[in-house]
Amino acid sequence: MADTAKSKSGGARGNGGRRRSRKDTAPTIASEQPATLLDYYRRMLLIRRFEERTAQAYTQARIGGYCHLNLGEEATIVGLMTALHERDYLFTNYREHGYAVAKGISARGVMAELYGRSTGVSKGWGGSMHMFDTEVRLLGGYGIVGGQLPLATGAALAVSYRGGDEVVMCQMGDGTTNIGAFHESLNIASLWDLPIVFVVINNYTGMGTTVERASAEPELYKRGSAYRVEGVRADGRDVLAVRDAATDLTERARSEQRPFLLETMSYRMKGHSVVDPAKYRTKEEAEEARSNDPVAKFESELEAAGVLTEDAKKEIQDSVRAEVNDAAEFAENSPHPDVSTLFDYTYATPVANESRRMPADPVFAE
Amino acid sequence: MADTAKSKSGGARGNGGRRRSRKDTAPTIASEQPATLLDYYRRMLLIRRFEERTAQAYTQARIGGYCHLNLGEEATIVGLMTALHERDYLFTNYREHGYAVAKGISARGVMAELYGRSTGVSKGWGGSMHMFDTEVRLLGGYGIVGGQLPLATGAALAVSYRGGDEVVMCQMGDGTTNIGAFHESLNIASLWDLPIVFVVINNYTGMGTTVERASAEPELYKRGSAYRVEGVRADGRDVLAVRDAATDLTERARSEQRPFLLETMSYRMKGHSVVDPAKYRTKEEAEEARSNDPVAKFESELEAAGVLTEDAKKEIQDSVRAEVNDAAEFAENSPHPDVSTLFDYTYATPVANESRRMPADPVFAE
Amino acid sequence: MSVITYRQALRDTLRAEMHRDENVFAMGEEIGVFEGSYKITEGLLKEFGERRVRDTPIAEEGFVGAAIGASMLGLRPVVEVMTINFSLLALDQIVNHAAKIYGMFGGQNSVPMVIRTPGGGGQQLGATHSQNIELYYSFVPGLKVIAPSTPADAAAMLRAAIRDNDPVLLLENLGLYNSKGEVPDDDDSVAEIGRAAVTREGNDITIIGYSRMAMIASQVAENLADEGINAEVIDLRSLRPLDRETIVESVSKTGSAVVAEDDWLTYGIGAEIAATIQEGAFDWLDAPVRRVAMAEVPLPYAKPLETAALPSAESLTTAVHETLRAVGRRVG
Amino acid sequence: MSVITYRQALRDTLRAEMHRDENVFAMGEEIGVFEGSYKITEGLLKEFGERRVRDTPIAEEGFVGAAIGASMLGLRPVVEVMTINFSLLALDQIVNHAAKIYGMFGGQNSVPMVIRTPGGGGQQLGATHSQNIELYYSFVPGLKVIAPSTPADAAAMLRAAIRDNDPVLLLENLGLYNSKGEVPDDDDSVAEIGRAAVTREGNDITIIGYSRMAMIASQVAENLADEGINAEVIDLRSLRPLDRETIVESVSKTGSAVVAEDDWLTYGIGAEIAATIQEGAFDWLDAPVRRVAMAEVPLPYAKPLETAALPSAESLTTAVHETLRAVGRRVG
Ligand SMILES: Cc1ncc(C[n+]2csc(CCOP(=O)(O)OP(=O)(O)O)c2C)c(N)n1
Ligand SMILES: Cc1ncc(C[n+]2csc(CCOP(=O)(O)OP(=O)(O)O)c2C)c(N)n1
Ligand SMILES: [Mg+2]
Ligand SMILES: [Mg+2]
Repeated sequence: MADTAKSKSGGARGNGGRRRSRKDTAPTIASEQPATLLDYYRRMLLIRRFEERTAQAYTQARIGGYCHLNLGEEATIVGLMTALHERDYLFTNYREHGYAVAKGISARGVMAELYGRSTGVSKGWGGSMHMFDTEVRLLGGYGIVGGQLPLATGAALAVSYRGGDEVVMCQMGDGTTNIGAFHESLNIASLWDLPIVFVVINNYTGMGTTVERASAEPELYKRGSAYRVEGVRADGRDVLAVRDAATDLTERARSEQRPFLLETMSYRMKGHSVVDPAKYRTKEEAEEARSNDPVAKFESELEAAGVLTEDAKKEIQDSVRAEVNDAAEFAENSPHPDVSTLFDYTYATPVANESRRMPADPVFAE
Repeated sequence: MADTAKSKSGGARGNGGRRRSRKDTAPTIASEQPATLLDYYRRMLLIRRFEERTAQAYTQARIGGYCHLNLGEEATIVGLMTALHERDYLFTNYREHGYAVAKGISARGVMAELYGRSTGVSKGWGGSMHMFDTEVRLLGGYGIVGGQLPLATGAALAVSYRGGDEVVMCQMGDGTTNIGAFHESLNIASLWDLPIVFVVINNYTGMGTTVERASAEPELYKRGSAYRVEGVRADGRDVLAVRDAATDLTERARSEQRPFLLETMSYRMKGHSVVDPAKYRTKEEAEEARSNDPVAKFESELEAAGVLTEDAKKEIQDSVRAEVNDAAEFAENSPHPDVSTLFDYTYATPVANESRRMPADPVFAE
Repeated sequence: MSVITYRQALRDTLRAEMHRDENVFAMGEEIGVFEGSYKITEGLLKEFGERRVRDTPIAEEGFVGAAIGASMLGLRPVVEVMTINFSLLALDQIVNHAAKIYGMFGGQNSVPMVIRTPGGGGQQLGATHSQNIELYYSFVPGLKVIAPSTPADAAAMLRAAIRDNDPVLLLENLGLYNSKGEVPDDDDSVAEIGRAAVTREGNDITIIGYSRMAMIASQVAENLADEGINAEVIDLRSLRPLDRETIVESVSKTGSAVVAEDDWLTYGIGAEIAATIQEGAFDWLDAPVRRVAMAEVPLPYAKPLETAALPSAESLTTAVHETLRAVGRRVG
Repeated sequence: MSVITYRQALRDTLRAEMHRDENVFAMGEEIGVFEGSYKITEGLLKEFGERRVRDTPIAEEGFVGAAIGASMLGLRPVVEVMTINFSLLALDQIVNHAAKIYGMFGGQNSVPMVIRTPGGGGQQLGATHSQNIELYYSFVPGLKVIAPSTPADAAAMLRAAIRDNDPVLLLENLGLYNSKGEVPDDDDSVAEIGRAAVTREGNDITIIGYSRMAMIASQVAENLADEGINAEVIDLRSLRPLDRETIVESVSKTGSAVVAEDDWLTYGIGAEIAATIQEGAFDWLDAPVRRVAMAEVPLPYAKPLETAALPSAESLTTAVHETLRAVGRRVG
């Protein structure tokens, strides 16, 4: 309930959209294993470079459709994915390239999907918004705002029905908390005691509509109160804060068999999608974003703490760049799906009289 | 927000579904004008007798379709309608016969609608679930659970858009608080500061599903917290408590131009609809309902207070019975809509090529 | 063989499938404690308990979507949507999710779920509760839509739907629940989705219907026989996929056809049937394909208006007579 | 006359109507600060302010329903639903409320609102963002559905929709927003809803399309002219009501027809067109009515698959050639 909801570092947001993280309550770099920190740094940097390369490929028309990037959400993603076990399930919205990579899909598989190639993780059928991999248990990438919530709730129902010990994580954006599916899903998850953590990536806007102009209760983690779902807020630009909050809630979901709501506060560093110049943003906002770039900040913190040496930094940057280049090359050189496969995925169980007409064909083939 | 929500008489419900009203905090009979009290009594009794007659007519097949009665909700309805001004708008669900009468539609108009006659308030096109009268500003009677919420919110938007001082009241059942439209409507109403009071008639069940088995936060008035909408709970079987809570909120909605949420605690005295034997109810529940019959209770309270004399009681009961009989006769003797009117209400603006085909007609009339 | 109602056939089959496969479970509004708005699930909560017979909140989008998600992990939910009118609230989950998940992700994950829901007017339920909108599902690739018209088909088709790995919408009808028919005892046969049935052979004209109108079509055909008119009757049974061959084969023989449908005429199911016939049996068609359907209005509550607006044995008979006249045959 | 884009025509008209009538206002997701996902409402927030240009939360059911409710009190909301795919979430409000309120309550209260929404595939948006589901609205009595294919029609039809007292869905198309055409300057003419237009006269065959496919149909007809094929082109313009007379009159003259539609074939809009033609022009029809439509799959993202699945000038031309051959005419 709202009154029991604990506010982790991140705190409330001022109307200008600035936010300060109360470092005193946050976990410290000093108390972490250097290797762990470097691993986080590497994974955050991979997402950053991957998305930059994606933007480039999009402007070069190697990628089509809509293309939403995770720039500015790297710490959130790595923190969340660190909290999940391999057996845990993940459902996300369409802004999921980074999640796909961080959950364990190869950069090649994700980039090839963006290029629409048959080597893509969804065989080129899904594209940017629809990454899916049964193996790593990322059960989609969904483009309909809120569409993933009932599905994720159902996945948690299946886990509970079977008495399994997996947890489902359901990611969504701030604007998504205003749609009916949010209400119906949280109510059902709480009513049926399902092991699921709903994560709201509060990046301060929908497309251009701010949280304050879309949500009558802008402190989104408090919205769990209408379902007796405990809500927590964390600083989404602090990988350690996100990791700890997410680990706490996923493990409680697992042991208590209850749903939880986690809100992470971050900032979208570019437009809503690659084509959006984000003219509606003020200079101050853009400046605030730059000066709080989660990757740059973590990098300098690690350097200051002596964890990230010049050599280590160079090694990591080179290997990340190499991985991204390799992914792009792989995608570029992968085959396009063959038109003969057009009717391969309409039904899982073959059925009589299924239509396999091409646009110019008559209804009755000669 | 939940923590600021004041709980008026009614209090929290025990798991058995029993509820006690804390009379100490409730307004007292002594402090009311006898004439006022007798008027409430008369109107409550009219709803009671009207619904009993409706049930009878339904079993005699004079009424078709679904038929949901207000038995047990008489105090709630009279309390709510007393709080509204004539110019205020009302939207309800399908359990609305009593509201229609209490908002000012003649018993004749409502009964004729139930009989499906052209003299019915909706000309026989709506039936039990779809009472509507532009004059008295009852803007429907809706059979889709939750369907009235966005509509009522929009009506409040129109009032606000024009700077009017009307208030919109939107009635719904407890089970309706679990559907997406509830979430989307309360959020929009709060976000846009609309003058609307959402009223949840908590009669303890949906059809047979109890509040506890349907709503993860069973104290429904607290659900406003997710939208910063103040919630209040009142004893729905106490006409004075409902009147005062509703008057307070409607006037605040008018002056503050804000939405509010009112939950009234009552009990459905019969099945979900006339055809439902309500086998799923326990003896205790049925007994509790009978012993707390709002009409009987109010009657004995007025008698004890010396407000309701034997003569007055007889006069009121006779006139109510007469009014109901007159309504039934009127309905019985009213004409059925003529088949020639079948295509009269598809469009308000006439349009070329509109289909007026009867089932046996060819597409192209000779 | 025993003679049971359509309702009983559905209940017996659901019950048997739940015994057969632990992954099969039922969910929907008021199916447990209330035992179902139309009592299809009567007794199931007592027998299987709350884990497998779940009363849901009133949240069509939420619980239908939850069923889809549960099926993605291999469960086989059988969801009851109280009437097809309410399914509009779950349409996004059904059309944009259930129907898309298998294809959109390159065939990685199937969605083995069933949605049971009744359509049907004629109960004086008014404009929002009397619609026949199976079209909304029949139009969508990725979904399978079946519409049994007899107790035997209800059983064999529900069995097929539950065992199929794709999302299947099984269309029921308020007007069929109490209809009776022979059903083989402890049968395990599975109907083939995508196949229509010639339920009556004849040479004079083809009458095509589905769900309640397939039943009406058979009755009409019997009466026509007394007039010496020998009608062939096709029960579509499957709306998606649509069995065009069976339709065209019949009309190529009879030379004329009338479609009987409970929905609105313009853009209704019958439009595709007529379009299919004119394309597939063009050279054999002796008269235009006529369609008997609901008048295109929000269905009024008042009985005389409702009755006039709905297709019936009478209106179907009229259309058959006029069609036969058009092919130059003398009729009553 | 000035040559402007379809987008500009919509914007100019909406702007002019808002100046003309204080009751007209715009609402929808991201139409204000963001100036519209497809920039139809660019500049309107600055000009009219937040009262009349409302950014809504992401809540299609809620804000479309709120527009319906506001219209019940006499306002004339023009709602933008970002793409028709998302309208599924508001379908209950549109079909069970907007379309029913006038009739269900005996004609007491009209619903003068407009829903503007684009359909269209071909942008590699994948299975859930590329659908053409205008059928869902065209099927429903109580709604009016119009689909302009030119800037001039976009202006005259939006004007008509705003001034009409019934709920009108105006179908736009992602593929048309940048198309250009002549539009009369400060025009106040109002298109008549329910009328199709013969956009090109011809005697050899009738090509019928709407929205983007009406534009393609005209292009195809021009190319066919070079081959000496004189095609008549009909732009349906109004899907509900449907102007059957214009269609049948044309086919009675040409003797054959091909329907071009962007949606799926089975049960699609074209089915009704073909059914109408076979019933209304039976004796004049020399060949079956062919339909060119989308392949029946969840539309894949990959370009080669998407391109193959969508109808095009090429596929339409092929169908026209084959139809003419069927009527015994020698073609390229
Ligand atoms: C039901 C639905 N409505 C509208 C859209 C269009 N749309 C795509 S993303 C978006 C904004 C979502 O904002 P948020 O939930 O905060 O996620 P973010 O993009 O910020 O990650 C909108 C309105 C959609 N995809 N689905
Ligand atoms: C969207 C939708 N789903 C289901 C139904 C069927 N139905 C009618 S009434 C009802 C129960 C509603 O309960 P509640 O909101 O508490 O109102 P009450 O009947 O108790 O007054 C249900 C499920 C419906 N009419 N609409
Ligand atoms: Mg956001
Ligand atoms: Mg209730």
